[in-house]
Amino acid sequence: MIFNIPFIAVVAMIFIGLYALLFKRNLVKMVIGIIIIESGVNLFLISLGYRWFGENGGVVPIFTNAPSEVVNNAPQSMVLPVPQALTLTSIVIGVAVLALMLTLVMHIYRHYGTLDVRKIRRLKE
Amino acid sequence: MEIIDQLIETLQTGSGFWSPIIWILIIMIAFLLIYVIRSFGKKQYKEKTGQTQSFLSGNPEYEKEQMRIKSSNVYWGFTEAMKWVYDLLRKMHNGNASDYVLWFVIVMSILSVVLFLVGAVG
Amino acid sequence: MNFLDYTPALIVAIPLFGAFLTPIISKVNEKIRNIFVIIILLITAGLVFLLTQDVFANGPRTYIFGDANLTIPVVRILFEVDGISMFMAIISITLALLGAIYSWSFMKENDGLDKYYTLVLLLVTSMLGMELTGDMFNFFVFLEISCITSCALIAFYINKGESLEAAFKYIVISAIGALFVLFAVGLFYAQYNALNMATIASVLQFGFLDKIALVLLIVALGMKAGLAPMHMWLPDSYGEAPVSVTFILVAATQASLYGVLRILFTVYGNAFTNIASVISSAIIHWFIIGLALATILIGVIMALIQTDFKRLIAFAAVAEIGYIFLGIGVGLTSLGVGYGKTALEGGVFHIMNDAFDIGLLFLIAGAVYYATKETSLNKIGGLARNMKYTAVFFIVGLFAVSGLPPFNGFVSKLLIYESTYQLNPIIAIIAILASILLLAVFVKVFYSVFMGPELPNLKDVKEVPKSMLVAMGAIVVIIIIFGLFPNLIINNVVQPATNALVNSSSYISKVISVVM
Amino acid sequence: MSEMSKIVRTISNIIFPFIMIFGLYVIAHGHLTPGGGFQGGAVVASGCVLLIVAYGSIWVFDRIGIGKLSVFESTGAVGFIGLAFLGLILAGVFFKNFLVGSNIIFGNIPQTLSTDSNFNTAGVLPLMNFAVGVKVIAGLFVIVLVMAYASCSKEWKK
Repeated sequence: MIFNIPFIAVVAMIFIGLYALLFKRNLVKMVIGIIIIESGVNLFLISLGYRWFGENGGVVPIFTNAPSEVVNNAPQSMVLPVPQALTLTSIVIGVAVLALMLTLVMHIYRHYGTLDVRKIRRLKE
Repeated sequence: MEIIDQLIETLQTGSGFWSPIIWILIIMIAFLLIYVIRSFGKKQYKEKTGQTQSFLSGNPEYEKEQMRIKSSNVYWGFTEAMKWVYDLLRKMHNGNASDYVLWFVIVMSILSVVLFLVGAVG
Repeated sequence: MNFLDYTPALIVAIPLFGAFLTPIISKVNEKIRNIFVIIILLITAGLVFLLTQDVFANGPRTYIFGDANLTIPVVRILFEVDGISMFMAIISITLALLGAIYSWSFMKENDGLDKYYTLVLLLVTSMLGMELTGDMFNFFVFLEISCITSCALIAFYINKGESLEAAFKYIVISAIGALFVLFAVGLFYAQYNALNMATIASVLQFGFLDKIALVLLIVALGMKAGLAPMHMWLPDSYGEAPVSVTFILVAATQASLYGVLRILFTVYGNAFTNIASVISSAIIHWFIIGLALATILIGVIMALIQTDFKRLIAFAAVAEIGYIFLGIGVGLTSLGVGYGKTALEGGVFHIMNDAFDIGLLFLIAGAVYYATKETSLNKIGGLARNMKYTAVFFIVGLFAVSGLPPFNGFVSKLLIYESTYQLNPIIAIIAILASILLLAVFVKVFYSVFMGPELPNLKDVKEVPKSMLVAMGAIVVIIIIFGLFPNLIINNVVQPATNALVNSSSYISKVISVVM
Repeated sequence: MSEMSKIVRTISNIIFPFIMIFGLYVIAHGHLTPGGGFQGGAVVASGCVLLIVAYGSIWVFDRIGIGKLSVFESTGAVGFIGLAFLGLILAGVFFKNFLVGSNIIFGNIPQTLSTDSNFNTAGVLPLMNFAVGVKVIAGLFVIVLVMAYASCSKEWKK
């Protein structure tokens, strides 16, 4: 059960993010919602790496100065670093998206004088 | 040579065919017919006289700029008759970014509900 | 290894390299930069056509990044190229090249063009990458690159509030869609320890998690492709971006469409044909057909009341996306035989026709904007007197987009109608009626833009510069050739693509032989 | 943003070199320890953001040209792609690690199951880390700088 907690947290974070996107009116809060969803997905990818090892858990895939008993006796319990690589890429992309979104929010505030999403709709119909 | 064969070959659609060459021939014949019918018309009218002016129930003709129908009024009858559809669609396209996401969530939940309730049977 | 073995990597690498060289070259001279961008795109187009010829003749090709041989199967990035990839790559690179030629004159009066061209080249990279890659995660990365670059390009007119609003809506929608795609990729990785599309397809069991992943992928990528009722971002962003950007965005949207095709036919192809999952696959087929019909109707009906030129064409683009999905959905119901084959051919051919028809109309909207600085249909009129070429091009685009012979839109729509009629006559009749309505919409546009009395403030309008005319003329020639000789295109270009979709097993076995 | 009090400026003067060193360390040891071009670049850029906070964005903006930073960013990206192209030219595969096993630089192959860190390994990866590091430093710095500068200009205050 305790090893399911990360996955429960993932679902919770995705739903919190969707809640922020759907019901919050402030653009900055919507941006925060997107970032929360992204963190949830990243957490999901990270927890995937440790799912094979059950009760004992895996070892972080850092080879330098790793515990010698792990390296000598059970090197296979080191987590395959693919999910970590995926998460890193996703974080980098997330930073770019975040920067772009905040820039847009700043400029929108300059033009519209408000951050209320219900008032920022000159484009409709 | 193979390319020319492919050019002339007709397109089979399963229950019919489509050949642009034949279509062009037919359209040429149609234009010829139109031309023939048009040539029956009267030729001896005088330009820039009262003969070419339009007759608006005796009212004076407006300037051409004033007679122009704006594009938003062109299909007035259609939009008026379909008012209920447009009211619905206007309500849907409200330009609110949250609602865009809401539609995404709605479609996703409908598909998953259908897939997992009905799809679980078979 | 001969030269063709390198082309899949070079197709993505050359525009990427060019993108980052552009700001440096821009410091030297602006004209040299424009020529440089066009040369980069020409080289890429040449490579795409070379590779296409080879792939259509000899079957799928793979390219492994980083090493000549695979050591650990899950780690490497694989490019897997088959018929449908190359079909989409041709569309993308053609639109990008013509867009770059068009923007030479169109964007001349704007600042910040070094960033503009960098972003355009990055967008081209991401589109081609999405279409050539065989790795789910890599697909997500390129999807995100395309989101970021398109968003920055949509907000190019940064002193206009509307374009910022459109860009914000676009980035919200794209970020959500891409994150759900990433979640689905994670679900695949959780079950099969693989990220490669072909590897996943060969071991897919269509269990509970696979169904969740299918829902996430189809809805998220469908939203990015403009499927109703998640299409609202599309008119906003198409309408507010600079026209040369919108033109390339059409291709970027279709790259997401390619993602849907890849998921439905390759990754889930074996699972759908399995007897055990007949009800689930039927649900997916009818879901796609239903949403396609909704897309067609909403697009056409909303296009009728638009008063902004670009926004109107954008709604027509939504309707065209609906036709593509209709062809694909009908094609899925009877995969590869009888009317399903015809419908799939029509749907895939319509991807190409949609790109060129809608693209041509957008370019004309841009030409009208360039000449009059006005996009509202109520404020322009009588332009045919001064812009003769543009008016003729618009007639061609009008006939092509509303499916009148002898232009290309008719051929693919005919294939879709006839096959849909055999599945269900009512759907076909609705589709035909929507097409007639589309004709009515564009007749209205033609009347109000090009016909009617000359407006006093538009008396000294001039024809647009040559580079814009060249780009529009090239598309007109393509449209007429496609319309007059449809069999040439269908036999040589469309059928290899549909065969690649239907015979996904040959693609999978080819990739597996490389991976193992 | 205007400049902050003298205490803040002095403390940031003291801290700034340490942040720089740590960021450059993370970049340089990217192939051995957690981190790499992006992470180290982000650390260095955060050090630069500290300057913006302490001294005000106008002060920094006047001293550092945006054009120079954008050239830096392009150089980093071109370096990264150029290394990938070198793999294609020298070894025949795009992104090929052509330096591993050679005696030029970073050419050693670490021993199997050894946990000692040998800096002189991993082939082109450290070089790519440097390229990415340059790009990320310039990119993140320019993002924050432009945002801060734009939000304090007079036009925004009305």
